[in-house]
Amino acid sequence: MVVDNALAHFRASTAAWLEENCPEPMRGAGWSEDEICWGGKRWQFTSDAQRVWLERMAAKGWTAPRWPTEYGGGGLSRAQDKVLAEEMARIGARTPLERIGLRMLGPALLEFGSEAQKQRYLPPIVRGEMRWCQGYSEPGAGSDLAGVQTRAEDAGDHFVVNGQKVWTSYADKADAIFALVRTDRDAPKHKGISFVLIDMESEGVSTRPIRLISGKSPFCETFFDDVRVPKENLVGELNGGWAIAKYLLTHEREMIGGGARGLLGGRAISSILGDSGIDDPVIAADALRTEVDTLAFGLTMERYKDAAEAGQGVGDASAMLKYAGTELNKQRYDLMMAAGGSSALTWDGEGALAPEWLRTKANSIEGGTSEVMLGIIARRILELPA
Amino acid sequence: MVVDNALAHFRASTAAWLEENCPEPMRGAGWSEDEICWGGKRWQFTSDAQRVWLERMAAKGWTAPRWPTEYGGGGLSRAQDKVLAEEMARIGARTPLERIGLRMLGPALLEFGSEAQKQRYLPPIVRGEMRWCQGYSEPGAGSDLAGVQTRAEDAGDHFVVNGQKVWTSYADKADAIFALVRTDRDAPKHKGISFVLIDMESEGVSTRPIRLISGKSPFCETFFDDVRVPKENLVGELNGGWAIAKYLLTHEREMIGGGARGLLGGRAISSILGDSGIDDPVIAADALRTEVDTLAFGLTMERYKDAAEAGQGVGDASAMLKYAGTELNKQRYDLMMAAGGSSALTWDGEGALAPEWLRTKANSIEGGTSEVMLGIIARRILELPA
Amino acid sequence: MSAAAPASLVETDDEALLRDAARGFLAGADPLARLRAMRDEGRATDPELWREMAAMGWAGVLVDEANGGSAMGHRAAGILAEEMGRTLALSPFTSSAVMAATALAGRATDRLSAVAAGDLSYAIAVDEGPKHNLATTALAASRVGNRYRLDGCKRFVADGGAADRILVLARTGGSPGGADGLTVFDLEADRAGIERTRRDSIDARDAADITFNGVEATGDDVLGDEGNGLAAIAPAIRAGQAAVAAELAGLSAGAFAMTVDYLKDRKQFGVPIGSFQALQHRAAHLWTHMEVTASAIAHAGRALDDDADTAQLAVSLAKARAADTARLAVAEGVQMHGGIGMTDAHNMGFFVKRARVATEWLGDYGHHAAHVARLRR
Amino acid sequence: MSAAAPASLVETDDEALLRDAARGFLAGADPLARLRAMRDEGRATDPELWREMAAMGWAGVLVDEANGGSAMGHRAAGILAEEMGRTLALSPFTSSAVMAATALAGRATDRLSAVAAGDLSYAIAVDEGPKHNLATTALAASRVGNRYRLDGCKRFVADGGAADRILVLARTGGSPGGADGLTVFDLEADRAGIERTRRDSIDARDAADITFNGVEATGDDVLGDEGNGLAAIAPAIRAGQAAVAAELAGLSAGAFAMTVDYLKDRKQFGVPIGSFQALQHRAAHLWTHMEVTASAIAHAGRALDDDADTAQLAVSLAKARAADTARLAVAEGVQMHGGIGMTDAHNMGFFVKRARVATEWLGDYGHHAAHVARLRR
Repeated sequence: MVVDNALAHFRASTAAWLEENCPEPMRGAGWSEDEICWGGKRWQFTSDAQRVWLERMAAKGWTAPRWPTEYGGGGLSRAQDKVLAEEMARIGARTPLERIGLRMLGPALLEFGSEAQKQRYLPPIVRGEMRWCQGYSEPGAGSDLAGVQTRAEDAGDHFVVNGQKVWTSYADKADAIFALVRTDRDAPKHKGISFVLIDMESEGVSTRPIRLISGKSPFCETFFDDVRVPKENLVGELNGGWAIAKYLLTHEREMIGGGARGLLGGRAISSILGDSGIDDPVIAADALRTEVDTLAFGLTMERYKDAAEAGQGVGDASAMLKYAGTELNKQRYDLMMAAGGSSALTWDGEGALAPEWLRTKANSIEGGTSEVMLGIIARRILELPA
Repeated sequence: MVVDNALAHFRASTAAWLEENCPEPMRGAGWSEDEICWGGKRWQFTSDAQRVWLERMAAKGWTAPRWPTEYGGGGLSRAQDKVLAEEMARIGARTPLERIGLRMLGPALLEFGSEAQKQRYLPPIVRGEMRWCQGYSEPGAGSDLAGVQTRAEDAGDHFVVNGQKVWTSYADKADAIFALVRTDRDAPKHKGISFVLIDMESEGVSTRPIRLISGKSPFCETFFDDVRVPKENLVGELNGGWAIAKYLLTHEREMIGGGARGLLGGRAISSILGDSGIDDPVIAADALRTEVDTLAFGLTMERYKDAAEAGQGVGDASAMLKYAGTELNKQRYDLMMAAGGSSALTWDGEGALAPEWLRTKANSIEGGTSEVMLGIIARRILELPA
Repeated sequence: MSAAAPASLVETDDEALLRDAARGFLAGADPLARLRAMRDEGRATDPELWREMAAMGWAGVLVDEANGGSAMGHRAAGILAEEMGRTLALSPFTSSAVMAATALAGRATDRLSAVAAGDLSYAIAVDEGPKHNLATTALAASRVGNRYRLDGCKRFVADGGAADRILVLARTGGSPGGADGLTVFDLEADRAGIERTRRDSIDARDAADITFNGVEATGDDVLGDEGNGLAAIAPAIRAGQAAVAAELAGLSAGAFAMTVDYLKDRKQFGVPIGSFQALQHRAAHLWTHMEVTASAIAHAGRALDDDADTAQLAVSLAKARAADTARLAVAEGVQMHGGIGMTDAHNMGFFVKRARVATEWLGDYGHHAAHVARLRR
Repeated sequence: MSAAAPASLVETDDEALLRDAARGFLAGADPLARLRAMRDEGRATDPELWREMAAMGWAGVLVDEANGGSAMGHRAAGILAEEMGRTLALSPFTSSAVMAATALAGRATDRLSAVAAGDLSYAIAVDEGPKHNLATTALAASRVGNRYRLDGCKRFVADGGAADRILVLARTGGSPGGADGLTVFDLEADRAGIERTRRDSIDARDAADITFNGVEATGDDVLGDEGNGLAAIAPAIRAGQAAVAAELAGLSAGAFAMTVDYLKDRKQFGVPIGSFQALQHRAAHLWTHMEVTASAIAHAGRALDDDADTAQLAVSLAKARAADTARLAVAEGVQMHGGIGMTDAHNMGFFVKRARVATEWLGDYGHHAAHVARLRR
């Protein structure tokens, strides 16, 4: 084994820093979604430890380890980033800050944004001072993302935006939204779209939460009624928004696929079922199948991660990960509901799986439906004719 | 219960006639495919009893019970036909004559043929003197039956036929073929097709058996090389053959669906597996599922038969029966192969299921693929848009 | 009857009339809107709707004419259950008009006529664990002199929160796991010692845990023979299973109808999504699934009407198939509707949730598939 | 090694080179044409092809360098098996180069170097019933003085008709069903009392029933320890299972490649059938299935190379997934080819048949899925 001295040194210093700086309450497993730090202007820290942990990590740029230091990032190499993740995992350190700005908008700005935009937006994201949401889908558009109807009209130094977005996660809590808007109604539909940043406090922006069949949800409808958006908030070229959208869609698919894997982690299905003393040959066989498929999918996520670390892009195969992961997650929850019997049929109480189960039904719809994913695989990977 | 005196009388006289006339060897279960009487000029009766049974039934027209007596049929009502079938089943009397002429060409001629054609062709079919085969599919056409390339050119009092058919069952044993041929190359493809009868002994007709992955098969390729076909052999209108083809396709689907049911009869899957002492949770669950699906499909055949007896046509729903029956048959044989383990992996020997198993793979292709059936259901029954 | 040729599986004219009448009434009543309103108000029953159904004679469909019913039989009951399933109409039909009416039939009691009139509602309290299983009954009915004392708990009893009376399966002998030593008691729901806890069921319907704390009973409360409770309750359970199967088949048809309408109306990339071949094939597959299940439903009704004692195979076949079909119908229903089908504002979610609850009620797919295999062997 | 971070699941440069070399050689050898010719001539082995493979070092892929092998490990063996599966190349690779080489490794014998050179071929005779199961071994090796006498029958032994030697699992103690009391013998195939009957296997390969009629053996013939035969044979079985899994994954890829080519070329209704959305989605689903299985295959090789003793979970996972994927790949392969895929003249049938045989060999889907669940608990 070749030992990389510089990396070994980085590991040691990182471990020491984490040991010293990660507050005790910010360590260990078993934290709930409520305790995630999402940041933003209106963020109320759930504890002092949460605030301190964010401040310390942000100061080192480690909320965005691989971003350049000039924008507040950590400036780490891929190998160093992996070491940081490993050392954090070793002591069970929580992620100091989630997610959509860091994982979605940030990379897009680094790739497509102007220097001014990077300087203005990236540092507050790193520090958790600005929370973002994503405005892609529209009512009636469904899988046809390029069918954007929200329009931005040129009004000299600004655009005037009118229209409606749906499925904007946490729009009611975000400080700003990055959105696809139509800037040319005469062009072919992919070519008349632009990517703009909109302050959620602008006059004319309103939101309404969407209740799902699983109960409350982070999703909102977002309305734009004569909203003024300065032209400097245009990212990339005018009418060139589709390229940015596609870039981000690939990111999103990987996140959802990865999310499915997270849900799949932990105990073996067979042991969960084993506890319930089920004597049903069909559930038993479904459990075997789900166990096999879960392990194989986990290895597939690992293999693609290995490939990414070896510098091979995931590319269109993210559609496969999204499809396989979300369908598997539905399969898994269907099984657990069957195994739970009437214990699983209530909204609350011990073993109330129902809300999570119902929520999984959306996994194969959000971020591109399974049908869209299969189409991407068929045409772009298998190169079947249109 | 309303008692129909005339029908009761018919039942009694039928039972008595059958008792007297059905030779003992022609009764009872467990006869193999080799013993089916297919008739035709070159038919070699496998026994005297087989010959006698055919002659006696044909003399009463009961090889084609519902055909008019003027064409040699039995002239029975639907109710009488059912009584005959029940009384034959009661003593285990075999079908005296199979099948393709009786079930396919005959009904088509009754519906579409000229008076002369009916008089010429129906009586020999009833008497088992003429064996028919069906020439629809062509190499390269697949599911696109209307893409017929075999052409019949007008040469005054006759057509000259050139081309090739595939999947012609027993073409090497048949006396004649009913075939789709293209008679107008300029018309839209469904409108340039005619339905003709061709003597297999005509000069220029040759056949070649097709070997399947399951081994020998009744299927042949049939070649036409400048074959003269008298114009009187045209059934229906010139270029009007597609209507006849569609009529027969519906018939064929029901036959194949029904055939699948036949295969499904007999012992319960669970008891077959029970004997083999399998201890495999997946095979056990598959067996339960197959058992449930098999019984439900059998009831569906019964329900559609009841509907037909109540005078409701099956129509496009034959596509559903064909799809469900053939997919189920594949499922059932896959299961039996898994249960059989290495005992089922040889061509011969005890428990050699393999040839039948491989043969089922064609069930969902022949007579219209499952994909074609699903398309028929979607567009004609569910009326989904094209 | 069973020696005669079996009845046709095609609907008779009378049955078709009954179906039309039921469908017409339910179209007017708009049960989905009522269900949503009730759910939003936290109510789990709809006595008014049930009163109207009873006025149409639905509560007496299985009751003999002497007791005020129409004795139309199980195929007819299945048709009503199917139509209610199609619209998610909520009522104590299965618990009272099917199960209790079956259990009480032929017994000297005036309760049967009250059930037939819709004036008396029942819940059938059998299961104590998360999966349906009669033999594991542990709720004890101990003999104290010539009286009984009931102690134990029944879980997730359908219609258990609002029922006037409860048929409860208790153990007077034998031990849990055994089929012997069971006894059925017919008790008013407010008898001292009975405590009912509403469960917040995902389908927004009435389900309750029912605890028996030293509940006193006498021989007059026993339905059938002491120690042979399975014989007293089994016909009711069987009839209930057939009705729930029919409900699930109807539910599938209702969800499918919404889905096919959506496929025809909804445009994407400029064309109706129902023109996409992949969706067409899946819709056709689902329709095939429903058609095959419909045969099993008709057969279960026929078998119960013909000879209820030998109908378990037919009933289990129907319940297994119906559960399987409903699973597919609601899964495709949500997926084909896309995001809109996931919103609470859309009705598909009600179908998803009811399908899950009804699948568990009185035995799920595996339970009944295993029964089918056992009975066929 | 197991304390270190696990190796990457992505192919190394060396592995990619090996795969390219194997694929290039096999493309030239055209194993499918050879298989068809052999089948038509009634031959079940292809010694010439195996000689060429051995010349390329494939027979020694798992053998240490001291014995003339390259010791490239199980991932490399899996790559070779996968490429052979893709082209249905027929050889005693799995029986000899994988299973026998693993069983003989580290033992004082010159047979290992003969295996590595491809000069000596083995069959592994374990199963006596129709399904894979080591514990039910009944073939008796009775002690007669200081010798053994073998009586019994092994069924459907892969490569059993032509093998030079046989590793046979026999019972020297305990009773059928028990894992104890088993002993492995390493015998020349023509020893007196051994009778081999060729089975007419659907995949046209060498399979034989092998009967032992009073076959005499001595302690020198025992591989490993008497009574502890499972320990001697298990590593070989495990390695064989991984190789067959890799073969099945390759077979799936081979069938899929033919199918995708056909979807692109074949026109119906005037357009390529690969433009039909329903077929596109099914092809994409199948590709997804293959990709997920590919990860399990790579992991099994890694696990065997890392710590073979703890690799059973990884191996069973690979064999289960590979069997499942192959089932789907050949079913879709036939169906999507339509009638032509059903003809013997087309190659798809060879894939269908081999998939079935390889699925049974050393344990089918349910066998391995149950193992996975047991080992995870």
